[in-house]
Amino acid sequence: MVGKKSMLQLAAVALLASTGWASAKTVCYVTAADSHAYATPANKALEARAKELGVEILSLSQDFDVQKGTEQLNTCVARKVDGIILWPLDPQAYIPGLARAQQANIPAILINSPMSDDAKPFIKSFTGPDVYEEGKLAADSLSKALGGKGSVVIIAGQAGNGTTLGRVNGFTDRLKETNADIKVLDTVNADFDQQKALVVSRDLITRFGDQITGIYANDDTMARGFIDAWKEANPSKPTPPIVGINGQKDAFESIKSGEMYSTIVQSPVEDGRLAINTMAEIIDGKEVKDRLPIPLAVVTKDNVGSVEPAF
Amino acid sequence: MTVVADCALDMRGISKTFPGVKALSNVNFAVKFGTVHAVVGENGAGKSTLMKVLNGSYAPTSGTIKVGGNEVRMRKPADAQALGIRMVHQEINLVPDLTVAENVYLGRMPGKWTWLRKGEMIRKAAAVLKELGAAINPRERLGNLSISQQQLVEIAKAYAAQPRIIVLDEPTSSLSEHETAALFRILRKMRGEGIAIIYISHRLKEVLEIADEVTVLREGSMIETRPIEGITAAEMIRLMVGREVSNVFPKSPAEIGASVLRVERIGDGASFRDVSFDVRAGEILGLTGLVGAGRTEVARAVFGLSRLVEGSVSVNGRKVVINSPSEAVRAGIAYVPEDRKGDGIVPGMSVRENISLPILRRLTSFGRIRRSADRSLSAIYVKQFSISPPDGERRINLLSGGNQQKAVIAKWLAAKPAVLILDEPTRGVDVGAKAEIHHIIGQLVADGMAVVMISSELPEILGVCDRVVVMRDGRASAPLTRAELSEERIMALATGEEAA
Amino acid sequence: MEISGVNRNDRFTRGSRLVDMLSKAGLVLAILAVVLYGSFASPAFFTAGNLLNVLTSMSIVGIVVVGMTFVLVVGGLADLSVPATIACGAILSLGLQPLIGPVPAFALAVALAGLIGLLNGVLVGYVGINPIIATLGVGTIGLGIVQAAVGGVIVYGSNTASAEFAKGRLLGIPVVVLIFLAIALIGHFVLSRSFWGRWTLATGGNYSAAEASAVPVKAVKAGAFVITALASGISGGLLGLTLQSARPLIGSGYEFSAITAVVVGGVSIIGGFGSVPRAVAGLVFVQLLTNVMVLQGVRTPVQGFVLGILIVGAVGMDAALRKRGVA
Amino acid sequence: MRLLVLASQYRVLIILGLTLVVSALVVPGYLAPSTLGLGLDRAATIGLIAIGLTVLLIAGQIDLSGGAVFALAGIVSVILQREIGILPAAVVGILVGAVAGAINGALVVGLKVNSLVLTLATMLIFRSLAHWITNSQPVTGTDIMLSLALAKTYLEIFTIRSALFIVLIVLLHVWLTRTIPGRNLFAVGSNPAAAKESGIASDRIVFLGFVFAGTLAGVAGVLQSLVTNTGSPVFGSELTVAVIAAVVVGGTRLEGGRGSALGTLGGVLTIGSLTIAMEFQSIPAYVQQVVSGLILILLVVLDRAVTTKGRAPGTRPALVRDNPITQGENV
Repeated sequence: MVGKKSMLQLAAVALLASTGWASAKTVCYVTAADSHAYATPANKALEARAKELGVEILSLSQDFDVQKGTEQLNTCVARKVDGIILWPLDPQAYIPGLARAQQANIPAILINSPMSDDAKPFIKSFTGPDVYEEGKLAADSLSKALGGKGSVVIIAGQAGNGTTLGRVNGFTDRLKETNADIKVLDTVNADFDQQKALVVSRDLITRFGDQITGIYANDDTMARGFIDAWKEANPSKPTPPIVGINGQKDAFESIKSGEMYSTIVQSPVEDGRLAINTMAEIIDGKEVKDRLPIPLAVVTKDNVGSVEPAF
Repeated sequence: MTVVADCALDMRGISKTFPGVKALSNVNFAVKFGTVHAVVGENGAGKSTLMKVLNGSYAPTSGTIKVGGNEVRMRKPADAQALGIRMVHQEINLVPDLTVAENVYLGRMPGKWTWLRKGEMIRKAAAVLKELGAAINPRERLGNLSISQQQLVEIAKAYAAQPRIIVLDEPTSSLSEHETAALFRILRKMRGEGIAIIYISHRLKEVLEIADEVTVLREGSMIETRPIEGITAAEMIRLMVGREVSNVFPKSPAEIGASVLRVERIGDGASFRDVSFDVRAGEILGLTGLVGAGRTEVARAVFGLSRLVEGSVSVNGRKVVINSPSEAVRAGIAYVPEDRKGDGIVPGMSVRENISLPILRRLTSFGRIRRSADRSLSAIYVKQFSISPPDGERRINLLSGGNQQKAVIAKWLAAKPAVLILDEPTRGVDVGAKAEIHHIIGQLVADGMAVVMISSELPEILGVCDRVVVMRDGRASAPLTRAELSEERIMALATGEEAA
Repeated sequence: MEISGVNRNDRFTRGSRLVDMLSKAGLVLAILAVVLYGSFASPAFFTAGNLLNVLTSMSIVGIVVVGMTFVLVVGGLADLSVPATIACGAILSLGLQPLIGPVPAFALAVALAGLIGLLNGVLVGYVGINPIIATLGVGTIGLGIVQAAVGGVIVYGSNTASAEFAKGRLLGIPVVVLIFLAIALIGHFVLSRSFWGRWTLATGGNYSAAEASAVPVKAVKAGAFVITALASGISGGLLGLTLQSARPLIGSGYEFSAITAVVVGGVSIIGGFGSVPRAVAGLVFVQLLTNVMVLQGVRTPVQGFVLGILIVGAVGMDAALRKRGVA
Repeated sequence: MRLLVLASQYRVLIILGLTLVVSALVVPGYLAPSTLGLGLDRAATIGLIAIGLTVLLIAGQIDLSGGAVFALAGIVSVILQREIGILPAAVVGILVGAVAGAINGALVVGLKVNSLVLTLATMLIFRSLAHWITNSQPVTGTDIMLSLALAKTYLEIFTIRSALFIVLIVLLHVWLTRTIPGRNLFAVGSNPAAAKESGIASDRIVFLGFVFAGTLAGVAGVLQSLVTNTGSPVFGSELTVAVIAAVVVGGTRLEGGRGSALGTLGGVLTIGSLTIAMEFQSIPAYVQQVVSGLILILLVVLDRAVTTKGRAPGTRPALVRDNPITQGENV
């Protein structure tokens, strides 16, 4: 029977994976997803570094489902692991789970995305790019491109998603902060999907036409969608300044060709390594800072030759 | 005049109008307690509509209904049931996933508040089934029973409700002669208990046997109500159709040729085995027996709708292996199924589309259906079979049962088969259409086709067939020739009183 | 139960023809209404550019809609494995480019998507499993395998010629639109004029009767799922080529968009009735309405809300008309 | 063949047992009460919604909107905490679930439309509402201590959530097998025309079935929001598929008329324990998907291979029939 066979294979795989379980320190890593352009290299980097450090990783994938993640925290606590690295997808929902970890004396840190201030008491540190900070950097960059004056559209990720919230709020807050004369024409969700971005961009271009003087996309994939839509509508006209985030290879190409103004590079490899390094220090009893950023680099035509793309 | 006290049901001046159509006009219909009252009429005469008015499915446009002497208004079936009116439908209408006992007490399960008293229910159901002489385990899942057993459960369900009026709509259509006799015993018993029984049937012989009174409907009007004494089948037919129908079963004077279909020792590993027969060009071979004897199963297996595990089939002397209906069609076998609504017609399609379905590939060039060929094909058969209304573009479910059946037969003739298997071709078809269908079959054999006709109706078998094979418990008898044929002989073979 | 009275039949016919006419006219009217409203509400709406945009945007899902129509008509409820087949088409048609060249890569991607459809078809048509469960299960497995195969990363295109072709225009009309129109035409021809289409309608209309009429019902039922998978594979391949990148979850949501369009077009979910033009009309209506809402600046959640109400309205009206025609 | 029949009959039990045995062999300490309790808690959310869906599937209907109702109920229960207090807010949240179910039920019964399409539409509507009222931002509750208290385990195994699930599913079992409305539910799903003819109020049963399913999705959503102290419009987006899988693995059929509470319990526990076991071994999510997809397909194929009897070949499943409750009239 197929089922039985696959179960046995599963068992064999699992058996191999669990050898040496008792001796080594185990860290529970609740990641955003197993299969994702950014998360996958981050996961791989984290696991590779853990191997070097001699730390066992128990990797749980939320598959972008917050509810699953909150329950996976319980699994970590039940496994009595030595530390938890959490990739939060929601600013709040994990707090009770983190509190339970604390009760069980399991140190926890956040990777990649921040949570609300209420979570502070329950985590040792937050490592990684600050998505809110990225929003701010994007605002500065676009503001610079526009000379502090213009009207822009925001192409946002999934509604309600933590990264989306951070990147959008960081952007709009920063514009207010700096009193820039930049109007946000509209914010639309394109779910970090190039095709959806293409479709919403067509509509945005039809709707606002020449009013659009700048574009902020929550990631480079969606920026690409806008560029394609623009080229369809105005084959001869150059694109207005577009700012993306992530620092993908094709974004670098677009910056070189002038289709995009800038992107913000955050390296998934750095992200993953920093998190496990920090956790290793905590397990060794060392104190760590409560905020450990990975470097964010704004890439424009000026420095595109000297920076490595993230992925 | 009837005395009010023993008048179970008195419907007066009942009319039922649907937008633009008068389905019933001014019908008077009265039934006495302790009698069996037959209702006969052609399809479309208004029997079903009248019964739907009686069981609360339709509200009459005008007229009054008295049950047990009191005037009543019924808005839904539950109202009729509360008055002690129960229907037994022609088609089995039970819940396959519940037990027999639960079906018997469906909608009326014994219990306090919502708690089900299961033990009590099973006990009571067992008692009712025993009283009806049905050897059925009340704990059995209904879906596991045979069709005729399910029919008995349906009757048990109506009986267990202790009705004052019970309506049976073609109750014998899936029962064998033997089981019909058992049903009549039950009906007589109920009649003895004072229940008013309304008995709807196309089978006039049964009506003559069981009914005390008979009401004839035609075209939405009540024609006559008479005591059964002194009325003959011929007279009933005349009242139903408004004319004399001569020669109900025309005999076929066809020339019988070489053997076309021959099956040898076939079996499907479950419902029949070791069945052999052959049918020759220009011949009608009858296949009869009690329901559940395996007749339909043999036909379906020969046609490739189910698998044969043993034996061989040959057409025109050549052995064929048939695993699907399309292979059967290629081999020259066609099959008109028993359940016209379920297996015969595609309701959403036009008559034309239904007719061309089996031979669509032959009307196709480069994948495209040739419209003219499609049209002319249906036009030919609509005309030849005088399908009414003569419009090939009409959706087939809008035709009467008889015309639907003609279209289903036409569908197969288009395939030009060597042998045509007809499974209960005249069931549920009114008298006039029945004669037409027999006429068509007669023409076919006259043109040299071989026909296998499955029927439970002995007069039909006796009237139409050249030879008859009787099945019992999945085994087939040797064919009886016309000279050997008699109703008694067939029954003896079918019930096992005479070894095959 | 039998229909009583020949006269009543006339009423039946009239009813059902009326229903068909009304529901067709309803669709056309609805589309006209949206166009009229859009033209008044937004100057940008009734421009060649915008309408071409709408057409381009709906082409990718439109190809899936053509396939999904077959699934609904054959009585197969819905194919929920579309995200897996789209991902298969997109990822393979890009990922295999360096190995075997763009055209064979595209063909192989579509063929493999068709294989997923074949698995669906065998489970639904031959084994007799409920389509919801079968396509859900096969879709989950398929998507899991696709993710495992590419390790979750984005696959980029490496052949600019194919990208240019997919993004290009022919006689001023985008190539994807032309491909969509071609597939819709082929789908329409197959469903309404060919023997396969007649078989599909018959199988959906009455499975047993079709079977007893020598229609190869199992193959026809399975075929609808293969057709949908092939369509989704093509759709995914085009998506990959136009975007020049593909990730495993590229196709999520397309199954519901396709079902929505088909249902709004008045194709019966119980099978046996429907046509490709109807489904495409449903798609046009949904897309135009969405476009108008976007141009009006209606927020995404509100758009979803309106779309939901629209589906309820469409199926409710369909059921009501049908009921009146039959009861 | 006989072995196959037997295997099919007890397939839920076998697959659950197999999962537990293999897991126990592979995962050290898997059979410890705390681990099992964890599995049970993980299963509870799916399980609560599955209880409602079991009832609906038996009645021949389906509800795809459960995940959206789950989110909406949770959001309402969190938003209202500041206004009216935690407990009343929770009650209102559950009521929202019930109302959502009532809307589904009223539309299916009233418009006489297929529940698959209808609940697809209401799924869109409820999800949009959730985004609308929260402006797509997650909302936070007032008392985080309550969340911690709710997640406490009792007797080393039960959390409030999992205990509630077990109690409800046992009650459901009793209701389905021992009460008249329970049996009538099967009748409505198995042969709606016969049920109607027998005076069973099919419309009311179907309507109440939807209300019941909505209420349970509401209960699950409110509990989730209390446990996480958060209401989010994206909660539960993956739930519906998992719930359908659990119920079907438990032997309930989409065709209506067949199913059992204990089967659903088995299905939910299988999915729960499998998830925990695979997570304990860091099996990637997509491999987990493949495994659960295979189990789903395998079990239904087994079911199909053995029990083709009893239902005529080609009989259309309940979902394919027009609206079951309108069956039996005319044509």
